[in-house]
Amino acid sequence: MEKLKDALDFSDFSKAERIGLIIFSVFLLVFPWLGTGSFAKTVMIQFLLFSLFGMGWNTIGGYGGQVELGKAQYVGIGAYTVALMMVWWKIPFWISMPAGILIAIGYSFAIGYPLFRLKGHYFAIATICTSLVLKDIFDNWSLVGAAKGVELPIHEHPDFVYMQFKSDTYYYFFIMALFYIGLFYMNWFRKSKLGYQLRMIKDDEDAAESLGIDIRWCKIKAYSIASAFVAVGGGFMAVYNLYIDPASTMELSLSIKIALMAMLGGAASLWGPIIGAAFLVPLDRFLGSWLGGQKGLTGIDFMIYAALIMIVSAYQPRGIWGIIEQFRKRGR
Amino acid sequence: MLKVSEIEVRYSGIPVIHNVSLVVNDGELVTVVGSNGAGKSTLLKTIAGALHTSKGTISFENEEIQRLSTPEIVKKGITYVPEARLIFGPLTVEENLEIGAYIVDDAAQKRDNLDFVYHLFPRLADRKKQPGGTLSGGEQQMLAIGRGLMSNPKLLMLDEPSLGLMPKLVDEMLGAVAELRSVGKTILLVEQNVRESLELADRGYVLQTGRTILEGTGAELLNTESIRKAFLGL
Amino acid sequence: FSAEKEIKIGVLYPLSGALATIGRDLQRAAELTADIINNKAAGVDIPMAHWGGIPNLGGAKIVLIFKDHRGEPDRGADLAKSLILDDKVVGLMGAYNSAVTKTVSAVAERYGIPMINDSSTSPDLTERGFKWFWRTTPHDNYFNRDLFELLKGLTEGKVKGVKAIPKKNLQNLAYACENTEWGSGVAKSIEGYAKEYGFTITKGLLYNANAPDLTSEAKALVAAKPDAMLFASYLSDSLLMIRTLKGMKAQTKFFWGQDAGFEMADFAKTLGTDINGVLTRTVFIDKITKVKKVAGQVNALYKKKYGDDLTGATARSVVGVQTWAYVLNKAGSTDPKAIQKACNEINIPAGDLVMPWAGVQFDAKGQNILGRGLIGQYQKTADGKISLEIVYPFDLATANFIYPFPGWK
Amino acid sequence: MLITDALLQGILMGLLFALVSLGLTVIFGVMDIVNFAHGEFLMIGMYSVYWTNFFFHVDPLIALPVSAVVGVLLGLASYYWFIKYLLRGPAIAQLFGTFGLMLFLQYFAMFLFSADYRMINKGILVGKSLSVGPFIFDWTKLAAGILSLMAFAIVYYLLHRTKTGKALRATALNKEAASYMGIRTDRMNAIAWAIGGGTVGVAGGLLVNFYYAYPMVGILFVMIAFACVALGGFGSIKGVFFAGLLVGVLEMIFPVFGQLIGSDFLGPHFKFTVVYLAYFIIVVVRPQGLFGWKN
Amino acid sequence: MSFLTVENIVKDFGGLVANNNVSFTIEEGEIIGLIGPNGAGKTTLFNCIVGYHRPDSGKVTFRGKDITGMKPFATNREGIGRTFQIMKVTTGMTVLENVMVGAFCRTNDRNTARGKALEVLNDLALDGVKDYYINELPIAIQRKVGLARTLATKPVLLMLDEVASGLNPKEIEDVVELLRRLNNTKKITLFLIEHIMEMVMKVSQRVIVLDYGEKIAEGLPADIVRNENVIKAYLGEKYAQGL
Ligand SMILES: Nc1ncnc2c1ncn2[C@@H]1O[C@H](COP(=O)(O)OP(=O)(O)OP(=O)(O)O)[C@@H](O)[C@H]1O
Ligand SMILES: Nc1ncnc2c1ncn2[C@@H]1O[C@H](COP(=O)(O)OP(=O)(O)OP(=O)(O)O)[C@@H](O)[C@H]1O
Ligand SMILES: [Mg+2]
Ligand SMILES: [Mg+2]
Repeated sequence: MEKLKDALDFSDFSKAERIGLIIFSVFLLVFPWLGTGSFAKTVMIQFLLFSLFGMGWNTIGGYGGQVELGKAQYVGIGAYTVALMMVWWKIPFWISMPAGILIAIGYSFAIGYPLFRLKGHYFAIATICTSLVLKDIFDNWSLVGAAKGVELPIHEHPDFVYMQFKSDTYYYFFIMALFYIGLFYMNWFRKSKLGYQLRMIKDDEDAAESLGIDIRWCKIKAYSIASAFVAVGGGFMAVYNLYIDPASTMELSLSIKIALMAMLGGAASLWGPIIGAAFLVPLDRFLGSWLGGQKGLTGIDFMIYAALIMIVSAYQPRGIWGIIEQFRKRGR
Repeated sequence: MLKVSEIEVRYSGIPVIHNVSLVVNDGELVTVVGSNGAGKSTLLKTIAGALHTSKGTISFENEEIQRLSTPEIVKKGITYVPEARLIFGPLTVEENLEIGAYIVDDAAQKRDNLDFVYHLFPRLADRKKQPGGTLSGGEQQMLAIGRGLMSNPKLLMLDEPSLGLMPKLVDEMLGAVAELRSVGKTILLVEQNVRESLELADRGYVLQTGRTILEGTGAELLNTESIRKAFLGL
Repeated sequence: FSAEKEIKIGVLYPLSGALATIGRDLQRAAELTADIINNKAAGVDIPMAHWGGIPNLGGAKIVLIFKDHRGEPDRGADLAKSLILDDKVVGLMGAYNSAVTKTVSAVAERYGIPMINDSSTSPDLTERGFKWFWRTTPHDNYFNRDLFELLKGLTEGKVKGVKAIPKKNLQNLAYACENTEWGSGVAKSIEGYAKEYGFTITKGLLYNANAPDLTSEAKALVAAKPDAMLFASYLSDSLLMIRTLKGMKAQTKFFWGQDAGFEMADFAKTLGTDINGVLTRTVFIDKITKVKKVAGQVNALYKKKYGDDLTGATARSVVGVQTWAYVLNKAGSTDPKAIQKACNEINIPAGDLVMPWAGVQFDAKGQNILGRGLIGQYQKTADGKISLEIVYPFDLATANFIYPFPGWK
Repeated sequence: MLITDALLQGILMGLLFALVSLGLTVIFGVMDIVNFAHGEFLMIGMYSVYWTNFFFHVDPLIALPVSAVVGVLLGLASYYWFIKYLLRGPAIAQLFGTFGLMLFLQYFAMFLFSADYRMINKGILVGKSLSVGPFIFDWTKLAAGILSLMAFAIVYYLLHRTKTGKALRATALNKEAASYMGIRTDRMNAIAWAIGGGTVGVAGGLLVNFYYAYPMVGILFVMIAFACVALGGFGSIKGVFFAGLLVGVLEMIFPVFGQLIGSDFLGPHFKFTVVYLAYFIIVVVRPQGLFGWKN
Repeated sequence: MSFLTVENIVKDFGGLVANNNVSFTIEEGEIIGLIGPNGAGKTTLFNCIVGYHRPDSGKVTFRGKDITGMKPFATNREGIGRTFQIMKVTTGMTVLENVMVGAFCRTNDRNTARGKALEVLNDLALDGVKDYYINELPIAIQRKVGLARTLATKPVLLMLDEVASGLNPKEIEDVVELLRRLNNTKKITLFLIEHIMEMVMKVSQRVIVLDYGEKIAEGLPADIVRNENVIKAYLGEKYAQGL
């Protein structure tokens, strides 16, 4: 109960932020009826999905300050659990997704234990390596479809048991619900004991240890929370795309994208991952859609995308949220 | 030699040094004292070019230097030994010292400097090959000062050199400072060992919340009532 | 019904990313074909070159809307939705990468919009029982069977310019296939046909196409001392593989590649005469123009505009658009149901296609049963250039087969 | 014999990996930045030799200095126009900054040169090989190996024996302290980027003798380079050298091993998986890498 | 049973023996000073006790429990708090948040932790800087924050590594005052490394002296400063004359 109150309590934010949150929520609610077209809706779904990924990453990467670049393996775990359970045993989404979370958490503990012996860049590269190893295994493991991936059978629509819908509006509201659960959880998390301890670890590990914090255990906990978030997103991807393969769920570029969005939005802040996703997802999708097929301009969309990443990271290392705060301060 | 006139220094917009003026003449040992957070380190860092003034001027040998970068200032002959020591951890003691002589091109000169440092701090000679980062706190302090001397500076700025040293070494350190002065080095010293350092000094300044509130010869300051109260707890 | 001026077809290709080159070529070929249909093309002897639009739709023009899926299945799906719902396309085409074709066709299936796939060769695609998915190209199993037919033909003396080779001299095969969905599928299929045709696989390996180095793979192949080396490679790894084998002076009698890399224009351009005697499966070779006039005419247009010859991939893109035109014309309507019906009943005569196929006619699964593959051999010409000659089917052969594979000195 | 051969080939390949990684570790050593765009520097090195060969018909081996110069210029340009500003931020912002640079260079190359694969067909070394008894070596790889050894010798000498080298290391360890010694740290950073760009440029120039150039080629090598650099210990020249060799040998030996025990599962498709796994295991046992300095 | 027992601790850094057979005991409620030349191994000894280093041999017993080789967080939970000689200057958390982390050691509830933290800050007269970040504070205040956050973990044994360095004599007075108060009212046993003899003399009830890793003397402050060996190795002639 106390926790729930904490989760719903945004009172330590400024008035502007709280009003912003309300406006944003209203916008999310009415969005499907704004007549923006279906592509915009798919973009919104991607945005919510990546916000969810980013919030997860933010626990270990933002608050905990550990440069984690292997989140894609958990997307894969979540997605494969849902897909395979459905294909093999016709297990409904509502059972397979929690199962995916559990597997992700179990796996995160198993590799987190050795992983968190490492620090800094050694850690970052090691997370990439574990992810690559898992992908290579899935790529060659014929039981799980190897590189062919897994296709989910198409069901009659709408189907709430297997979460299959023809219209994206259903998916939209579903991912939005997940998004809010994530947001409220993160709002609680940042004020929780673990949240504080992680920030201390980020600042000064020796001091943290002297204050009774079991650093490795804390990191593992945060890492597994992050993994659970990401696995939920992975499960969603499976039912949303109806097809998954190692290349699209476990690729390094996906890991980087997840971390990038959170970081660029503003790591270790509640809004960071959301803002990052709100900035990068539409940028990527719309640029790709407008410029991607343009002859003679191959690569221009990426160049713009990359240049913006470069500008933000050079101009304000705290990310977009840092820029916003900077202007707010100046405004006063 | 060094003339600081009415400077103001800010940290992210907030002034920490408001109005400080100070003069160091050739061959002098000048001590700056002040309570914690008075801005002593800030002052030295500003002279060393690591921070920049928002008002006022700093001139060294009649040349304005407040706009120069740290390496340029070092080239002019001012070396700063920071309070935090900043030893190059994995490098050996000797390598640390060699880097101290980065701006010295003459090999013989370098050797002389090295001998001088080892003479001043025999303990460092014992530990030539040990990585600097594994030295004890006090040893690191010696290394930091030794490294500062390696560049043969005209003006040496020491930020609390006795910090963390054992009593015997505090004496030795201040003895070393006195020795440096006696061989003709010009020194600007910041110290918390108010009594001893003022006893050594030709002149002294008292800093309080970013302002010079008193100046005089070492002995004068030591006899000032307010100083005795504020710093010596007498 | 009222005559529409434009008929929009959504086309999804990998226009950027690792496959950008091929995506660009596919796009060019599709555009050229649409242009031939819409604006008539003098000197092309097929009916549709005189249509000037779709006749049964009041001369409506085909408008291709290209989208770049970058090889990402989820992006492909999103773009497909956008094409269907926002652009209101009549149908879809693409997506080259089999993985993307899977998600795109699933979207098409959900929305009941017809999709004609021109160039994805994963056999699985037409095994899913989709009602809105048709494929014009033959799939990998066809091609692999062609390979074994050729091998068999060699032992039976059916191949132009070669006497029958004792089976024991061509018994041992080794393959190296890249390990994504396509290559591993090919590997499996090769294993199956080898058994069926009575050959022995002495070494079979999968490898990562995105590897900075293929030395160990090449070594393993060479060490198996096979009579024939078979490959399924994309462009980059095919180049590297051949360079590496050449460096090892690898010896074998028969050197065959499963399209993709082996057949692209850049393959021959980059490797030059190093590939004398190398075989590639394909569906189109510019030598086809010798036996098929239309192909030559379209190829000439393409070459004039873009400087390259059509290849298996690009020619399939041409056929894809051709098929769309026929289907639309037959349906006489842009109603999905009508198009679905037209697709199921379509029968395009061989003469109307640029491909040396018997036509386009779909089976119940949506697979074109009249398509067939070719096998070409790179041969050094008198002037030191390299040209691709048809060696299979035997009746289309344009040159004598070089046997054994000359290798590298 | 099989093993010896794999070992020799592995060493050659390892020398190349080491050369590719050298610049990364130098840059990291001095500035604590992991340069994601390192592979793109390689790519541009490759293109620079390719185009020199294409337009001026200069032998790719002789065009090598071009790639070195282009690499140095690219390093300097990246530093002065971009990296310098990144330095103010935390490690993670730097990581993503260079990631942005990576994407930018990739697609800039695609925009300029298209995604076509480009390979050099004629050259002193291209396609030639050397037979020694039962072993056959690519001349290009031998040359790469020799050049790699030279590059390491030079860089090692530069960093450990020269004054500038010492200054570089000092900057690496503590920028603030270095500046108090009169070292112009800004310039040291630039030098590090120049060395980093130059060495990887040369690596690219050599590579294009037997590997194709295309805009995305960097990714293939950069992950290996990351593993080498981390395995050797970030910033350690000696470390990256031996790690490169280790990776090269591992990559060659593993499939042979699989072949010997007759396992198709342990085939070449896992050869780099094994490298990553080895990195993970070694580093878990030795968290500072093989030659890293534990702080 | 003693409060803290250290028996024959040896710590060897690759040939450099930083602690050699050090043994001593501390009783509950005592204030013990640890002095010795720079590099004598004092900080190393602290690290061996709280677990940053694992001693090569020897045993540490705290309140009857063998804590040798326990991790620092575990010894902290046993009730040992320590401060650092060199404090890391951080930018991520305010003073209050820092101290709250300490308080979280004993509670899971945020409000309790916050209350406890405010109490400690108030006690150390740090409420004025509670919203500052560590890097914005002068070194002495930083150390005090370090002390505050350690105190918030409710230690029964507090090990302080040079809390008074960099303070002028007046400021040292205040620290002495504070330590006495902690010892008196909170019943915290204090074990402190210090080079400033005024301070050592004033607060400690007993002094242990290390030199080259070995314990060379132990006793009352007044006796220690007259000890020949201590004068020779540590205090120096000048100090001895000043007595
Ligand atoms: N990076 C910073 N950002 C903001 N304020 C700072 C920063 N560094 C120092 N200050 C503030 O500047 C003032 C002067 O600090 P300075 O370090 O110069 O003091 P000091 O006299 O050397 O004290 P000490 O005896 O602690 O060395 C202090 O109030 C400190 O809080
Ligand atoms: N990690 C380490 N590796 C190698 N040597 C070390 C290490 N830590 C400390 N030492 C050495 O052990 C000796 C004791 O160091 P320690 O820090 O314990 O001294 P200290 O008594 O605290 O000195 P100070 O009063 O100067 O702080 C020193 O000579 C130091 O160089
Ligand atoms: Mg200071
Ligand atoms: Mg100490």
